[in-house]
Amino acid sequence: MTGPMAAAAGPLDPAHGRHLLLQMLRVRQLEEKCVELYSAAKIRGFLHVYIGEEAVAAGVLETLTPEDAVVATYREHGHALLRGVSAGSILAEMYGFVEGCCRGRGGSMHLFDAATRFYGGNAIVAGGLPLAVGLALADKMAGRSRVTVCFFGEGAVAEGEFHESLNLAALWQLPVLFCCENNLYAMGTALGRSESQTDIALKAAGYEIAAWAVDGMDVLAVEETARRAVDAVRAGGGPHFLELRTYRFRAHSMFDPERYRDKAEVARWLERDPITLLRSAMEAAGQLTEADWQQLQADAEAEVAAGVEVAEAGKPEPLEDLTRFVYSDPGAWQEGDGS
Amino acid sequence: MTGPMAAAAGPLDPAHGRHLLLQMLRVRQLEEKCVELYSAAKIRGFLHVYIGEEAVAAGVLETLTPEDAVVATYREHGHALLRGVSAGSILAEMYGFVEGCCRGRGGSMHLFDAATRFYGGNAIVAGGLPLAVGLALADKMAGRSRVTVCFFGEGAVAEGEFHESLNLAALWQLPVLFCCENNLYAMGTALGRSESQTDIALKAAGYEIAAWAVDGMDVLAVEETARRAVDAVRAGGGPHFLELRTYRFRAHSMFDPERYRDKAEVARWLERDPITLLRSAMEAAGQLTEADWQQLQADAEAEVAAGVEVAEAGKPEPLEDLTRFVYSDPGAWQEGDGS
Amino acid sequence: MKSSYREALRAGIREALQRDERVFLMGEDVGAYGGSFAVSLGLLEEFGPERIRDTPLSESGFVGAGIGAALGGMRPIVEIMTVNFSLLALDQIVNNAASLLHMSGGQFHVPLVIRMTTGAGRQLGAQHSHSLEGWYAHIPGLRILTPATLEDARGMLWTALQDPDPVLIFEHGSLYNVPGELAEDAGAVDITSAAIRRPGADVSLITYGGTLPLTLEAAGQLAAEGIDAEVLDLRTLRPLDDAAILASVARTHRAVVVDEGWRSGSISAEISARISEHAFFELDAPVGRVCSAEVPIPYAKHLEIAALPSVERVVAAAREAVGARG
Amino acid sequence: MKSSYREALRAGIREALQRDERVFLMGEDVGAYGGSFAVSLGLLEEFGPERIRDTPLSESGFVGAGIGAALGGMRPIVEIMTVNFSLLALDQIVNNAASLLHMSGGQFHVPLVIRMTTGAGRQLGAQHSHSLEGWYAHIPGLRILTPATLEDARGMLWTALQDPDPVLIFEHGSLYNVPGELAEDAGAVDITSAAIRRPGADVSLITYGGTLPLTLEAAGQLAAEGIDAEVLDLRTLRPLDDAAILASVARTHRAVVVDEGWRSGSISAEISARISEHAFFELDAPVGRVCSAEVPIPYAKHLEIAALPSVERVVAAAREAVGARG
Ligand SMILES: Cc1ncc(C[n+]2csc(CCOP(=O)(O)OP(=O)(O)O)c2C)c(N)n1
Ligand SMILES: Cc1ncc(C[n+]2csc(CCOP(=O)(O)OP(=O)(O)O)c2C)c(N)n1
Ligand SMILES: [Mg+2]
Ligand SMILES: [Mg+2]
Repeated sequence: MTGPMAAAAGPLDPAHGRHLLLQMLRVRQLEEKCVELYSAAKIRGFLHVYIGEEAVAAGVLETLTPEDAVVATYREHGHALLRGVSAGSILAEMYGFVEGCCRGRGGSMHLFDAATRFYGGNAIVAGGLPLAVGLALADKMAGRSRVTVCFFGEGAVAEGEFHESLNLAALWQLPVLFCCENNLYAMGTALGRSESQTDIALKAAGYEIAAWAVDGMDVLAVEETARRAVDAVRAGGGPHFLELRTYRFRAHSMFDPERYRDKAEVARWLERDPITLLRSAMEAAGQLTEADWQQLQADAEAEVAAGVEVAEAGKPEPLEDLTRFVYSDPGAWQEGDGS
Repeated sequence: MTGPMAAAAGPLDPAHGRHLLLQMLRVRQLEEKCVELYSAAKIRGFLHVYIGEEAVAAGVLETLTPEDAVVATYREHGHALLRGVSAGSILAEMYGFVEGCCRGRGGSMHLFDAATRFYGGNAIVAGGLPLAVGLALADKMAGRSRVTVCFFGEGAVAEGEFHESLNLAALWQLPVLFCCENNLYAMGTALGRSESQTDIALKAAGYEIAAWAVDGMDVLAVEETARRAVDAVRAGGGPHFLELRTYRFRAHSMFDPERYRDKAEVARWLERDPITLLRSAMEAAGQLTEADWQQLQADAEAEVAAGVEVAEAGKPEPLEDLTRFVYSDPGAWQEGDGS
Repeated sequence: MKSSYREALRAGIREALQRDERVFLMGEDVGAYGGSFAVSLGLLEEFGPERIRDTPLSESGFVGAGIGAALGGMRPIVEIMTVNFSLLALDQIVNNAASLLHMSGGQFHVPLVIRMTTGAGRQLGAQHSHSLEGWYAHIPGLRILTPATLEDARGMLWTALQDPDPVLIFEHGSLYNVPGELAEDAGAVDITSAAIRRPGADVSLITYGGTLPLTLEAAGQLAAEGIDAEVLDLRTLRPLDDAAILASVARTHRAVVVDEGWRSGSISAEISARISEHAFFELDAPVGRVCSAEVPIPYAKHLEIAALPSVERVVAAAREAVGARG
Repeated sequence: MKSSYREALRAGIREALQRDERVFLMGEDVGAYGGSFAVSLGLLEEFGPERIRDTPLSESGFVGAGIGAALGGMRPIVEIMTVNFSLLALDQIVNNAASLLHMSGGQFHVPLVIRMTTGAGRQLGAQHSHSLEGWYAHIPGLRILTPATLEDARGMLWTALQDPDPVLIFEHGSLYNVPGELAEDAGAVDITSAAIRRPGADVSLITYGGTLPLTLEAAGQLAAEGIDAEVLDLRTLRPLDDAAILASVARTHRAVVVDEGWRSGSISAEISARISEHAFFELDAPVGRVCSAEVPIPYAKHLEIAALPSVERVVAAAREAVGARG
């Protein structure tokens, strides 16, 4: 069960292919812009980009319904965007403005959005896993057939919370899909220097959780496998686990001088850029013209540009509201709320 | 690697058999006395007895040298005694007197003894595992061929610290022997209600740690397997793991009404009393006479009685010393100390 | 009707389970074992294993799952056996439960209740006896409750469950067996204000939780010497009921805080500081503090007793406050 | 010679590694990455992977392993990237490191040093910006150091390593880049006493760590208005140097504590309470406190700035103290 899954068997629907390409491009363009804005000091704090890993979020999130829930990490701009949080609201958040999805209180690492059931954004490695277990527990107890998807890096596997969460989910047969984004490094620590056993999917199998490893650079393979897993979870099959084998093309954060890996390795992975891979495959199959490609890029660019406009027009939260939201505003919350 | 190991192949040396029998009897008698003293209110706090599980400590500790280190739990009277802490010092500790191994500050759950490298005694489930890893790390870094043995219950396997510790030990190939005393219950929680995968040895194997399950009621099997494991660890073979399949005959603590298991199950296990098993085997083989048996019992009783005398004659720590040992006494500790 | 503190807690849990189907109790040995301190005894039989949910030994995991379940629309009551073990879950409590509402700009409420045993007095030694409720009160985003009476043991839970934000309830281990009278119709109580348990004019004895009984006893002894002590039960350590504290001190001009936590950086330090800040020129004596000795709680009975607040120490501190020049 | 605070820390670590072969540094990304805040940059090359030991993301595991290694005769320096993450290791720190000596009746010393980054000011949001050093100072058995100067960054570590008991060193994130002059022969410094960084007669400004620079700046501004402020750098939060605090207050009769922790239950509350207890009748004004707003630190720059102590707030508090009737 732990070898990488092969890509989808059936022929690709070109419209769907273009859609996936666009999804990845949207994330790529948004983050390229984030980096630019960081250099321009519009965005501050820690900024972790997902460039190179877009096929993972694009493939997995494609399989969810709006009722499902998503939990991610501090490297979550892409997940937020593809879950339906607008580029404007994401960027405004990074600008620290009220128009941001968290009114500027969260920043890059702490994006949250109730409308799309996007539960973060969590800057504590592995800190989101227990939350995902709990969200799934709530669904199971309420008899709802919703799925909670939880993204985390392979570095999180060393944290005790990872194990406690997998065990709880398996023991209680909860509807959660664990998605381990194995990009081979946790900051500067290569997987082999953090785990005695580096086969991640095997660890899940140790909890009696069905676990599949998949080529995280192949968005079609990701989507196909995720769909199978999500369907199984939704059908009451208990937790499932995906190891998505991917690579981060950029530094860990804006402060990382990347002393721990060599350029040749990065170069090899760059050849497997998930966007280029799908684009080339579709071009080869005659499913994507140069004009299509230009259009997709233009669409993504336009969306990001519109987002920047929203952010640029944003306003700071009034200082009087500094301590607001430490406790709930009186009346802000109705008996019955919370789901 | 995970099926129970068979008992020792070779014939049993009668003197050694009697020695092991005595070791188990010493623990049994000491604890029977503890229970009695608890009822007499001489001992207070929580008291967890090991009755039924004696073959585990007896078999494993038999294989250590004085230079090795031992880490245990709150159910550790037997481990302390067999490691060489005197019955008097253990009982005086439970009486809360200066003559106790911790001068009365620790009590039943917190026995410690520097002279025998007995590092507790830890009332936080799984709290001792990282300590054992660190002790082993110190030995490895210093180039000493010592072994650290760490005992814990199967309940500890659900704690994140268990996983973090196993991974560290395996990753760094540290000389530690993990001994999981699987008595099937953590307080009132049966293993199947706490772990999605109940094969404990399999979990260790998931960290690339050699793991063997052994019949924890058969002291010879325990000793044989432990010796193999300890030898391998000492020879630089990295961490090893034993799952010792045993049962606690008594309640979890003095407060446990045992609502969670039925009498028939307890009765079945009582038939596998490790002391009776060895005694019968030796009697059948003509290696133990009734007189031998009486003598062993008398020896154990005498030791416990002497211990009670020490405890009864104990003195309370002066009240002025209440806050002593929160920080080290000036001069109590020499540069170079600590190993 | 007759009730113990333990039974009052159980009645509160039972009522919550009956009234709101989103409520469930989760923790180590809450079910088959009957609760480590027998608080939930019988509830498994009544409500079944889904709602009286035994967990593995995974404090961080199941506290975090409680946060997630609260986000998902449930009303979890999470039991942690003993305050010391809650340190294993502190990341979830501080970095998630207490922070999510703010980090999300007001979007994600965490209506979670965590109950745990606190305190010493039963010779359980250093790893089972700490009093960390005052320490938890340092964390913005949490509400900290310390029921000291049967009414509060019975009634605080329901009110806490109505709170959209995380609430921690600390039950002092020495109170479980305390017997008393509880009204048949006892129900939810307010959780925002302190309560005067004994009015008095000469000195304010400010306390909460496990030290309320001994503080009342001290007040009784002081009365015999002609010192009329007021006993204020804080009930909630975060947010503190400043108005009640200051009103009491305005009447008595003298205060002693009685708190089982370690003295340095304790909630009693905070109370002392606030009284100084807001009533400095009304105080006739420095605010006194009776706290635990700064030592991991020892096992030996005489040492443990010596480490903890006692009637004698409260009486002595009150006498000193009253005797101070001013 | 020129040095930054970061370089001073590194020099201290290097010296310890050179002088005592039992010393090693362990933590997440201390090696190949060069340290998350580049403190240990270059040390892997110099001392190798055994002594500059990268760990997996297992805070509880490797802090506990540090305790075990200390018990086993080593002198570990454990680095936790950021104070928020230390909550994952709190069980090991409180239930083991701080308690073992006492529980064992004086047998087991834990000569462990844990270093971590603390504090806000870099727009890292709620899960990377807390200031919990004052909170840790509540725990008996720990020693809490807060180097604020280059000398202390350079010299506290060696002294801490000689301590038979666990020492936590908190490095404020905003100090790493602070440049300055450091003597060529700078070495170990005392870790038991507070230091007067600026003598003064009118009011004592008591602070530590990350807020020392702004407190000194405030003192400068106050001087311009004719208020002569003394600035006391606590250096060690546990045990507090009571004598130095009281001596300063005995001179000035007025005090303001400046502390980046949240106000309620802060170390500043403890200081205020102690001053009241020991110098009540000498105080001419209530002890003032300038702390962080009680809010998980927000990301947005203007909100973060508003949440933290500032020169203006210190100046205002000092003015108020001096202006109070007394
Ligand atoms: C508990 C905790 N420890 C350490 C960190 C610092 N940190 C932030 S990201 C990171 C690496 C995580 O790696 P991984 O889980 O593989 O995710 P990736 O960044 O590769 O996506 C570390 C160590 C943290 N945020 N939380
Ligand atoms: C962290 C923690 N959680 C809960 C407890 C309470 N507790 C004490 S012993 C115990 C059961 C442990 O079971 P196991 O590990 O199987 O050991 P056994 O008692 O069976 O020897 C529990 C839950 C504790 N001491 N520490
Ligand atoms: Mg990674
Ligand atoms: Mg067990």
